[in-house]
Amino acid sequence: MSGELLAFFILALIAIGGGVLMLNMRKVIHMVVALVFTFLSIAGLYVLLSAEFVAVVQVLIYSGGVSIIMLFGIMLTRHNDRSEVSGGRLRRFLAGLGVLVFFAIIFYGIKDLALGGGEILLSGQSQGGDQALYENNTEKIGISLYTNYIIPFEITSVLLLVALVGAITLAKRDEAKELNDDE
Amino acid sequence: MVDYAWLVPLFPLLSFVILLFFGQRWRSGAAYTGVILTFLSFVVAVTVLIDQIGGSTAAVTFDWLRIGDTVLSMGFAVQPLNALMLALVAFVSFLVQLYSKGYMAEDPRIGIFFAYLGLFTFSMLALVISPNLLQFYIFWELVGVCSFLLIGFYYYKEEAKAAAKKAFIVTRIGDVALFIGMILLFWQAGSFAFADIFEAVEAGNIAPGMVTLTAILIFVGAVGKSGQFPLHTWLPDAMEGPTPVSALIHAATMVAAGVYLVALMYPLYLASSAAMLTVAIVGGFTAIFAASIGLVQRDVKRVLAYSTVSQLGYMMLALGVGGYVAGVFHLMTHAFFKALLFLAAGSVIHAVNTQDIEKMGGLWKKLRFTGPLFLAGALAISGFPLLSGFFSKDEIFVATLGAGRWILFAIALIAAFFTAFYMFRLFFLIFQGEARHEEKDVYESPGSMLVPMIVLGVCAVLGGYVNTAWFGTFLADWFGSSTNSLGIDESGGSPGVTIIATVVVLGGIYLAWLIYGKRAISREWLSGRVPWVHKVLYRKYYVDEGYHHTIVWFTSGFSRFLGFFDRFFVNGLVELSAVLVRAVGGMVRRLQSGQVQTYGTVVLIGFVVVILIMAVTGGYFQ
Amino acid sequence: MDLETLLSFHWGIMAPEFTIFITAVVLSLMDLFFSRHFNRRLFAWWALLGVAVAFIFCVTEIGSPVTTILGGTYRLDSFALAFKMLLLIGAGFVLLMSVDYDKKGEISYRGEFYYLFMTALLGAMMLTSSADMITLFVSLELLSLSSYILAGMRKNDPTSNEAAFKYVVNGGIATAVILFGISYVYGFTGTTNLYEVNEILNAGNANPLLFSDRYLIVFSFVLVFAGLAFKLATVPFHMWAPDVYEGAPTPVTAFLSVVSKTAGFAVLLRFFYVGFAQAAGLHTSSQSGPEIAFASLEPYFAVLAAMAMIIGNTAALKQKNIKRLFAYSSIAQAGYVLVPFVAFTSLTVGDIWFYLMAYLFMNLGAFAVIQVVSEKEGSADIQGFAGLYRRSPWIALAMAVFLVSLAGIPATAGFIGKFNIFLGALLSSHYWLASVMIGTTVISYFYYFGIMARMFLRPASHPEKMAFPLGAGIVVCLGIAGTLGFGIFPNAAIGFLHDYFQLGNFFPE
Amino acid sequence: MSDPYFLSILIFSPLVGMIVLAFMPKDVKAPLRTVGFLATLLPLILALIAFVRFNADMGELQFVTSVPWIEIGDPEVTNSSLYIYYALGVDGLSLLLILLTTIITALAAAASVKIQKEIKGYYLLFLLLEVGMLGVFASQNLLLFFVFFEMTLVPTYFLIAKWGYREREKAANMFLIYNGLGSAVMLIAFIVLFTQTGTMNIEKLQAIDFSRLPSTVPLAHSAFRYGLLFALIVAFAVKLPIFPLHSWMLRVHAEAPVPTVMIHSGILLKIGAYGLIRFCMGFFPEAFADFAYGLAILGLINLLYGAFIAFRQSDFKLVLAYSSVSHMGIVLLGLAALNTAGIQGAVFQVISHGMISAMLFFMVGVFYERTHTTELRNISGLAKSMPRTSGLLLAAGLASLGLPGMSGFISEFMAFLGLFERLPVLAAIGTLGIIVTAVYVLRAVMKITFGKTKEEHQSVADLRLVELLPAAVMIGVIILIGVYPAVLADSLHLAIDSVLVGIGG
Amino acid sequence: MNDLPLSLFLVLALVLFCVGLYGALSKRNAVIVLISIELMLNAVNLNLVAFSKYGVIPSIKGQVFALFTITVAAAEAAVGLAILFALYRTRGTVNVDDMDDLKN
Repeated sequence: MSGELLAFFILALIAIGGGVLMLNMRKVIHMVVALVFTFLSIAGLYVLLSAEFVAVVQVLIYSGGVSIIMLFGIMLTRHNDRSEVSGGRLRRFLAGLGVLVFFAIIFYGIKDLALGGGEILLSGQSQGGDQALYENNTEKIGISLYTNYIIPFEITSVLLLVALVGAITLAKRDEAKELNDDE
Repeated sequence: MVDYAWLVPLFPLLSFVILLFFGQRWRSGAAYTGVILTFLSFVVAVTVLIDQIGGSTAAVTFDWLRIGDTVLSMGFAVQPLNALMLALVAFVSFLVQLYSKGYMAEDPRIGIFFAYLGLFTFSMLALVISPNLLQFYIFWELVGVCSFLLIGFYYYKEEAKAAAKKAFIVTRIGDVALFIGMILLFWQAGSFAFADIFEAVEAGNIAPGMVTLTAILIFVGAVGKSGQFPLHTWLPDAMEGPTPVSALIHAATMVAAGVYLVALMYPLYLASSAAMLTVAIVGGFTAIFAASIGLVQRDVKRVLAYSTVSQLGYMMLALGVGGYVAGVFHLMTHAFFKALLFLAAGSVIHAVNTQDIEKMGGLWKKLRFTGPLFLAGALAISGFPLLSGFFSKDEIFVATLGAGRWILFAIALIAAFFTAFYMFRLFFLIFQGEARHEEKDVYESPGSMLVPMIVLGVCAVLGGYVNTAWFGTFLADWFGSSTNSLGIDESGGSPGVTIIATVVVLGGIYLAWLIYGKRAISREWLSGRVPWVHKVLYRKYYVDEGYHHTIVWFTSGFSRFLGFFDRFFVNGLVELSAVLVRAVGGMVRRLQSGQVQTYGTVVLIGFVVVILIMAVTGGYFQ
Repeated sequence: MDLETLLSFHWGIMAPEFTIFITAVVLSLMDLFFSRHFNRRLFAWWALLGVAVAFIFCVTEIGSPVTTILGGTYRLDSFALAFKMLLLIGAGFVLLMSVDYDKKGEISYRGEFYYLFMTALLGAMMLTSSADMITLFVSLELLSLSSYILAGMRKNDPTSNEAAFKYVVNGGIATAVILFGISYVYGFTGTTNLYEVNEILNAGNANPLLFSDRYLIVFSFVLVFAGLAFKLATVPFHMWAPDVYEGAPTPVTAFLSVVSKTAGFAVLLRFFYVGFAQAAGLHTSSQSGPEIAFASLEPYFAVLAAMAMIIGNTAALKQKNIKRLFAYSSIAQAGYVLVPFVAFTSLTVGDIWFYLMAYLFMNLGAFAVIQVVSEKEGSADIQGFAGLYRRSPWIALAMAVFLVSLAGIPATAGFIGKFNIFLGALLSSHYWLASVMIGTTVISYFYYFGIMARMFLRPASHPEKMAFPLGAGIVVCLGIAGTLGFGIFPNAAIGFLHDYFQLGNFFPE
Repeated sequence: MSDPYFLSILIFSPLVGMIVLAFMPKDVKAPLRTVGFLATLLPLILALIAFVRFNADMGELQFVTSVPWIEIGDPEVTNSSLYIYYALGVDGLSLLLILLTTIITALAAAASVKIQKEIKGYYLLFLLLEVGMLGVFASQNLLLFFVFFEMTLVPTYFLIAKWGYREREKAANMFLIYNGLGSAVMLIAFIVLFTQTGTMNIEKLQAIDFSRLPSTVPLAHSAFRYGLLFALIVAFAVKLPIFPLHSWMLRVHAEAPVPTVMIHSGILLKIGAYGLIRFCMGFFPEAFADFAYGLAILGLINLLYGAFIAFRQSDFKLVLAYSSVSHMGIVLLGLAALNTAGIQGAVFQVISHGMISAMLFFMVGVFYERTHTTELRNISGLAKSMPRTSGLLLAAGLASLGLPGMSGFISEFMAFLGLFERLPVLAAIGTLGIIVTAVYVLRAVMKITFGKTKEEHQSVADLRLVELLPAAVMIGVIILIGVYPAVLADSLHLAIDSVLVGIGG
Repeated sequence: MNDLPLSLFLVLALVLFCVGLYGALSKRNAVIVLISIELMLNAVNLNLVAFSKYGVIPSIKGQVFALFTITVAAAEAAVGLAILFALYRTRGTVNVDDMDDLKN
């Protein structure tokens, strides 16, 4: 067993473990914390996949940003840790069943899928793909972002703006309204 | 003059149209309009008749309707038979209208009455001069409608209403048969024109079976119209109409149209012995059947009605056994004396305001004209020697015997006996004995009513002399001269038959006198012994009841069943599908629980089902 | 790729998008700097101006050749242009409606409303032009996120919040599902450009490797379809729609049901017909080799379309809330539009375009009426329409025209649209699908005429007249003009499409 | 007759009235009524002009218009572009039906004086309906036909649902759903025809012998043609209506306002017959001939079923409704005869029943206005207080039961004449219907007019002049056709010949 | 570089995706539902990055795509949470089961 494989298994175990724990925890906070482990281990897997930059981003945004605001969310909404209501069992069973079947079908297809690189060539593209992703990873991403993907990049910036404005608009306590009423 | 025969029906039509629009306001003017115009029509008819006897015929047609390559035409034709009918109808119609002027004088709806009479006269005359079966059928139906309208003239009387309806429907059954027969003939002969049809029949272009079938179908039509068994039930009920109507339509003219039809289509019948036999048997049976019912009825008009049915049976019998001239001859004489009888009965009813003969009596003195005229009519219909009925009936007997139909001959004799009996039963009960009526003042009818009766009386007495074995067979010669194809060969008189018939008739009269005149025999003699016979006769053999419990009951039940079927099954299917659609909608709504995770689950399940099916059917798991 | 290369692209073809983008930015700045007392309602007209300018840019682009920027991340072809024009018209209508929306001022963030609206429109427009899955995804998310927020704009109203939340949860799952599918597509092709995807997957190439994985490829496309179907609200991915439509502010509902849906169809068409249709399908026959994937999926899509029509139309029968009713109605309408998608012929794209155009006019017209009536009544209960004819005969008449058109009765654009769809379906021998469509159309008569019965036959609960505000009035008038105009002279649109657009250039060479 | 605008003007001439009405105030009842009525005279006059100008000896369409309307398919993509045309034109059959439409509409407009509420809206819908009906008969393009066909749906729905009797909305819904389904099936059939032949022109389609099409076209196979014909028959069966698709029609007849029922049973039902002749028979002559026996049986069922049920109805309107079912059976029988006489009979029946049922329902309206009931048990002996009305009712009843001298007879006669040639046994059974018809018509009519007059109806007023005139016109037309049928037959025969050419009869 | 089998990553991603999906469909707390969706998106990212390296044509595109996804997911989380706050303010609960005012 190579080191990589070992690393993979450990990380995978943590990731899945985090997910499963999330499903089974009682306390909401614990659930989020469990997921943080998953996010972190996924970052680790990115490193294994020669995507250092993505890994860093993953750590920053997920483990840092998203998890934190989720925690805030939980705090602010004061959930009285009452565990699951007894109703809706059938629905959960069906959901579980659906998920399982979905898993089974896709799993059957990918369980020994291997795509050899470069066997299929585009008519206009002669190079067999970029095999060395880990070399200058960040630079490559940067170049790609600012050339080919400049348009989605810009759209993403608008999207972030939208999210920002939206989040403020919706989450803000409404004092403006009272002011309006004074007019 | 024959070329102007189309004028004959036109005058009454004019009368109808005028009276329809103005009749209500005119009242007495309406009567004059009707009478005068019909008289004009009669005059023309007579000239046509004379012309035709002189040998001229006419056949004029014009295109009426084009069906693809076939052209249906309308027009008129004049031959001996219909020239005679033309004059006869116009004559009787004129007389009856004259009579009605007095009879209906009090009725507020006299305008409508004369309008109807005008329409009827028009239709009947147009029927008579039809050159083709289709036109014939059209007017055949129209006279039926007029009959219906006039029977229901007293619309507020439930009986009149029922009678009118019955008349229409029962005759319509016959009409439909005629309709079928007519169309079948058309497809066989390629034309509705009588001439073409007869040509095809003679040329043998029509299969014998088809000839018989069509002949019988047409005969069924005649049965309906002429009140022959088993479609006779409407005719007695039709007496709910005003009496002049009974005289004109239900005695003299329209009901005779059935006989006329058979006579008209005679070549067809000659080609099928089965059809001839059918006609003869139905006629003979009807003759005795109706006569027997007539024996016991209490309503004067009903007795006369059954008498009419019976006499029409005679005519059919005559035609059925090959006695063409005899049948037509009897038709003519019957028109005279039956019209006379009805008018006289009307006069009586007019006087005593009842139709129940048990409530009459002793009127001979009070109705100085009506009495003798009625007697003349009664004698004529009974076949009293030397009166018109005697000659025509005699010919029928001769013809029947000549055809070798012994049984029918016997039946006819018995019927003649019955006829004589019930006519004189009527006569004695009405005019003899003590007065049993409540009416204090009984007056003779006014002149406008009496004149037609007198004229008819004369005809009833003398009408027979146009065709007698003794004084010349004028009628037969005339018919024979123009229509050789009919194969008429009337054997002249037969003294033996004449004597037997005379004896029978006199016997009938004598028996009636014994019972009702002299009262030598108790009236309950028969009804006391075998009460059921009387009852059966009085209830007209329960034919009406029979129909009611079979055909009417079935129709009604069937339609009720269909009604339910329609309501619950056909409609139910519709409701069911609506319910189904709503059920689907309801299901969807129930799933839409508001739970966002349920939605997700539904989506997931849906999705998984899709790819599962895909995977399984696509051979993924291999 | 250097700056010169970047500058060498025809950025001008993006003028409509830029215009919308700039409008959004300007509006946001105005919102920021204008006094609180400034009536933010007037923003609508500014936004409208932007939309109009963008529309003019679109018009000037008519007839320009196919142009791509940056290796197909943005592609301008007739297809994109035709759909963009629909989106702009639709957005314009919604803006006009929104001027008069919410008289009571429940939406305290009206400025935000307008520029979020603009960004949503931007996302939708980009969707029609994206030939690259990354652009596609990001645009889709821009549209979605903006829509989530817009749906929750009436933040003091629990139903609005609930709608937004349901939308975001379902939408989030859908996004993940789409992405899951896209990730596999990327994996199997190594590219994100749809036209390249087409080239690689093309069954004609019969690549043995991809052939053996054809199931996964098909599944991945089904995943994408599922995600997109969520946007279109077709069965079984429709369940969010009634709740969200009911809870969202009316103009937003109108936007979702028309603009967002139109964009969804545009992207669906491009994704499937361009990216995927030629891939190897599930079944193979010894004679003709593997069938194409589209053929294998066709029956499934057909069933989904049929279910959308059946479920949408039957569930609408008993609705009491007019917006909810229209949600189901729009589910059914989406089902109708799926029919030509399934029954692929040379007419498909034109048919879908025409139907969506007709749908735009009639549905937005109807929503304008709904908005005004439900505002006046204070509830969206269908009972509010009772006796509308007495209170405002012209509006009732206009609504009747819209309803008749939605029901697909002739002399309206809705009929011509349906007719085209039938024609396509029957041309490709989809007899049962056409039958389902027409059968459910008849079922739809029940509820469309039910509304009409209320308007015309029932007494009004209170008799006062109903004045019609300007913005909504314009929408209604234009809606009528479009519905009847294109119903009676359909060639005005069809001929225009045929003469000035080459829809064929949407397909790969 | 090459006046390309004439038919368009005729069809859309009611719009003139609609525009005038639209600008009139809502509450001036009498002027609205007057304008509404006058507006129906314009198409009537135009139709009469068309009738006069029509050349009965020319075997082709007249007053033809053809303008490209909808382009199908992008020429760039499909390499070929098809057009659907706005095509109008009339032959004898269409023309007669147009004339019938204008006459009955004018009469119904006259009968509409009893409408009290929302007069303006009423007449607007009414005139819109007329546009639809005229268009249906003048269309020479299937899609156009369909457009006009559906255009009749909406106004009729509202006319029923708004101005009808108690259960009007339910009736209107049923009307809508049935007719919607029928037209849906029809549309599918039309489009299938279009997809396989590339044309929607009625004349062209009639000229195409489908069996000669290349065998790759499904239409070339007889089974496919049977299917398509069946669909078309179902579509028109709903309209006609043919058992068991008739239940909607009963409700409509029972609940709709009188003028609407006049139009409905006078014209709208006739579209079904028109469709059967023009499309079913015209497009699929051989297949139709193979179906003829089945159709004859259906016709027989209609005839007897309707008649027998009518016999027991207690509501006069329902009697008439079932009577319509029954009479439409004769249309089917005539068509099933597949010969000139039969088809001519069917067409005559269409027109004749149009007039007769319009008249009967008109009389129903008159009675209802005065007695406020149509239940047979509540009315009797009205001949006393309303002699003219009763007389006219009786006349109409007699016409309905096929009395010679009136139009009903001619049609029945010809239909049976035709049928006896082909299917004598069925025809013979069918004649039973003639008897039953007499039974139920007389029962109902005599129940109303004959018998004792009810206390409360002793002094109801007889016909007013405004009522008398329409009734007189109707009975006049009925008698005119009955006495001189050539007035219709002459302009018909070429149209019928052209239908029959395909059948080879 | 020693290659790990692609399928390992894919299976892992699939597992995470399924866990996330199940969580989103079954958890009662709205926050957890949102975070489950994030987990699903993460799984997708894993896919993308794995394909970026081991796909048919290895390329940087996958990583770029993943970056976009992460950004979008974060924005989505923020918006989702904001909506949840608004909802919580008017409704007083974050239990998904209670959010069923809109139904049928």
